[in-house]
Amino acid sequence: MTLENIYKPHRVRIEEKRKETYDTTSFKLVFVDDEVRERFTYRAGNFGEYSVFGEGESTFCVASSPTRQGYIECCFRAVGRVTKALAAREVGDIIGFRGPYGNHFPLEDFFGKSMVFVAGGIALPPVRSVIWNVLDLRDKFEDVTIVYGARSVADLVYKHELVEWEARGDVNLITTVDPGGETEDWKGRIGFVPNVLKEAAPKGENSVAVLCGPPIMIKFTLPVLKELGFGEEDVWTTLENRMKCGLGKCGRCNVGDVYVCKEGPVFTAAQVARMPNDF
Amino acid sequence: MSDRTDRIREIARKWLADGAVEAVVGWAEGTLGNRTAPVLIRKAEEADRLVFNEHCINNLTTYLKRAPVKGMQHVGIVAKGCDIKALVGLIQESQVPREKVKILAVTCPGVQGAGGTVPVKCRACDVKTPVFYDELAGEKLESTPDPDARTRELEKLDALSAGERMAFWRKELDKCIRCYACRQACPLCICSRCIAEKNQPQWVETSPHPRGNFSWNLIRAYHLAGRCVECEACETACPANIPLMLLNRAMARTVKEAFDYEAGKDPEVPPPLRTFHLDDDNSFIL
Amino acid sequence: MPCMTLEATALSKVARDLAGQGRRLVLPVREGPELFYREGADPEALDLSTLPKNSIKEFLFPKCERVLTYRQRGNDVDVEDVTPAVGPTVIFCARPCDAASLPVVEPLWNWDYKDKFFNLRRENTLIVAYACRQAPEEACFCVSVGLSPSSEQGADVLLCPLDEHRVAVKFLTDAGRQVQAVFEAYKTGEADDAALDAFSQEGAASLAHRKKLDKVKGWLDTHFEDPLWEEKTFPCIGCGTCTFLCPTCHCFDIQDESVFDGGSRLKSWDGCQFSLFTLHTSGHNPRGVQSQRYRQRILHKYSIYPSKFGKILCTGCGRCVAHCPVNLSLYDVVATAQERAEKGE
Amino acid sequence: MEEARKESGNDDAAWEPRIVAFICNWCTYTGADLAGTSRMKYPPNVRVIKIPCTGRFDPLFMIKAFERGADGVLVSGCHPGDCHYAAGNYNARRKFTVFRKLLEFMGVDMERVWFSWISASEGGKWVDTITRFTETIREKGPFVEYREMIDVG
Repeated sequence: MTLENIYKPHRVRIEEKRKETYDTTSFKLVFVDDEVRERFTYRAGNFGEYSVFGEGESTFCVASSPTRQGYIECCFRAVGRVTKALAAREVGDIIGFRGPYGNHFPLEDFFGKSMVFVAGGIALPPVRSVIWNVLDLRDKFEDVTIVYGARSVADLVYKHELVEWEARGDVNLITTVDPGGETEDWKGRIGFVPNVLKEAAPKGENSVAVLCGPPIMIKFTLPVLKELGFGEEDVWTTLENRMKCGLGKCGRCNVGDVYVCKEGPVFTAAQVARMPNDF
Repeated sequence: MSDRTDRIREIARKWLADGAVEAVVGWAEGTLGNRTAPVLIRKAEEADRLVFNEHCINNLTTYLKRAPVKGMQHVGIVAKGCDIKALVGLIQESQVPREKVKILAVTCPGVQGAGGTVPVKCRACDVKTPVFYDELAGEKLESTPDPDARTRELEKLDALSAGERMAFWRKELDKCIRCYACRQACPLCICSRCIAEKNQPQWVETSPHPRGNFSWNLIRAYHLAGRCVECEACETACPANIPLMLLNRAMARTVKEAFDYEAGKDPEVPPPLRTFHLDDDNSFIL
Repeated sequence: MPCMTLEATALSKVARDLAGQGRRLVLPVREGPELFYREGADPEALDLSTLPKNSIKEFLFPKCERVLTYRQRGNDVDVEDVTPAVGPTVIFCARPCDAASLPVVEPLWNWDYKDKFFNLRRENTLIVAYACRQAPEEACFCVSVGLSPSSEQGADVLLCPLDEHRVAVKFLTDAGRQVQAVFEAYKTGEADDAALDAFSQEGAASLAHRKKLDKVKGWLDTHFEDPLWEEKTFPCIGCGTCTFLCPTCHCFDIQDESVFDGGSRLKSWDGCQFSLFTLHTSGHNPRGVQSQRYRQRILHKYSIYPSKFGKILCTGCGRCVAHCPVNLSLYDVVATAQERAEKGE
Repeated sequence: MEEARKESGNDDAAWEPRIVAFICNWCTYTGADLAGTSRMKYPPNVRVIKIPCTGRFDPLFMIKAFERGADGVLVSGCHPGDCHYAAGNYNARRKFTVFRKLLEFMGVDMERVWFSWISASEGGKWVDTITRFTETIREKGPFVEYREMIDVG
């Protein structure tokens, strides 16, 4: 029996690098191996292990849409040893990628519904994958609303795409920053995401909400969604637990008997509510 | 031993009843015949759970660095003479305010090591009757320390060549699994984030291979130089049976020879690596 | 069915012969006050007086294993796969609780993603288990998790020391039967079923005082928040000795370690008792205090793993009880859970 | 790994003593500079790492040097009484005292670990120290005992 090495990453080349904020970087990555590049598929919500050899691996989602083949994108904040090393890499450099891992958003189930995306700060990338997936299949969905907030204008990621979404007639984009985080020329809202969402009041009927952000934002946004008429089964989120292997073996990502790396990271609010308080 | 147990319970009960302490850390019956278990007594009526016998090997002062004891204003601690030395170190290094801790000292004829052996610290014990405490339980005992108990094993290693010594340590340290039980058990390993857990930059490699194991064990011993009170908690906790105390005792010997200092004796004296003399040994420096 | 017996003194010779056929030999030997399973030890040093302090885990899932090597070349990098040089191995006189750990962890290493490192070692390892006539340690509780001192789980060959001198040999798998001839060379007699039954009963009787833990999972599933966790775990110093000595604990870390431009990616033992294990980069830690980490260990063994794989992640070897430096007994905790469940608490 | 060894000078065939010197910014570094500007010659086997003061020296620096293939390590700073920060070198001397004894006890040959005080004006002493240290290491050969540990991982 010859088994492949499940810990061995693919080599990927950094095709584009963008400094999203003072501490956040995004990459467009292309598989070096032609065969892998052609064979590689994934779904919105999947994640991967990104490595800088000599520093280690870091876990984050694939931020691009599976409708766009041949490359993947990712976006991360340089905080730890690996992410700092990643951020120091330049266009043309080779890094490692293992994946895709985990489950995904069941996009087909959302066909014919309105989509509401709610994201805070660095949590836009996982939502972005779904957003582009939806926008690339725009006629299969009803209304699309995006509420994106951050502590300050400087903390908003994918600013160039916010402009693009803003310009589209078929997307209702609402951006907001926390009070005090605005700049003089800021044209978006000022206020916390839950309040802004409440004002925007997208209808909850025949709608799906995709919600990602810091725990405090999630905590106050869930009641707002409930008020708007979203059922717990129609609110989707991703759990971002610490992981090492991504393969259901290393033992650190579980919440109760849910292995986030295999059964997640995508869950409905109803599923999360059933989990023990081990986040 | 049973009268010591009675006396410990009596004092603990009084302290708790008077509100002099929020809790008392002591030993209770263990779940195995040859063990006792650390216990936190919060109520006077629970004081009868406390025991003292030859299986009270744990140095309970290690709980001073952990929740919930760390957050308490006043805490009682049952301690043998050897354990109190660690407390002296903690007070000396301003880790624990003296007034926070009420020391319930117990005279100790010696505890039982692994497999019923007599630990080196007991053979070398000079504090069968503790000298630094608030209350003393048990009749006073005379200490009869074996003067060579601590150095006998060291001298065997001294007699080897450098290469042989490295081979010895290479073999012993290959057993290390990097669980850091040594650090966790040690009352004087007080860093909130250990050097072995820092990775930017990563000075000590965390994987249990010879390179990382040598570096870790060396720096652990070094960070305890002039501080280790030889309570043997690290060696007792080590699941791989590495003779960690050889390193600690070698350091203690150096500190004694070079600076005439012994750890855990006097809370007023500055620790040897936090001070210096103009006429310290300079002979090894060109 | 009757099985062959041999003299206890012949065991070292059998070990030597098995090694002589080109196998890496692992067997229990004495080191100081305790026994350890060691690779390459002298077969004559075979010591069966009690349960070794380490488990056989390290011979199938080493404490530190290279999973790939890399070398940076300018902005490119060469990544090389690693296949461990694993030859045939015999673990001789593994205790039944150690042998039984293998079928427990096998599904973990193979669900969806197959870990070739474990599997390569597993395929190459022959387990000659040595049943316990009586529970060797005060901390033993294999009967509580559905095993026994003469359990055949995970063993290719089972040795049953019927008395001081006679050892009955059962060949349980094809791999075991393939080495039958090695044992036959030292055959001195036969033992009948009655003798083997009596042997099993003697072993089980020595642990008659241990509880069945059949209600633990139900209790755990409804008592995630319970004062028990803080009460019981005060002594815990988070040293992880329990996880590292455990035959079934399998958590690991992945780290890169380099010398200049080249290096290795290493998979090393890790454990749920360490605060860094689950610490997020943000500083948030889902299991920030020791009682939560201890609870995780119990839950993983007695609730999570059974939910996922249908097996308790514990073989009752009692190492975590015997070697806990602060005498925090896992058995005591789960037995308390069982008692509370029985009382309907 | 083979190539890494060659590049890093750890290849035995082409072996040259590899010495790492941790030297203080104020005295020894200036002394070494003086040796250079005075065109004094000394073996090129030393890799200098400047530290602000010997008081900044951490034993892990030395361990890292050995982990990266050093055959000998020198730590050098201001003479007692001359420390730019008043007492850094006195504190350092205590650390050296215990650390070298620990290294010795763990089997590191003390001839591979040198300490010196070299002032800004002692270019000659720097040259002499490096020359003698290099020769000592050359006689002893590569630090194979430590390198055996390095190769793992």
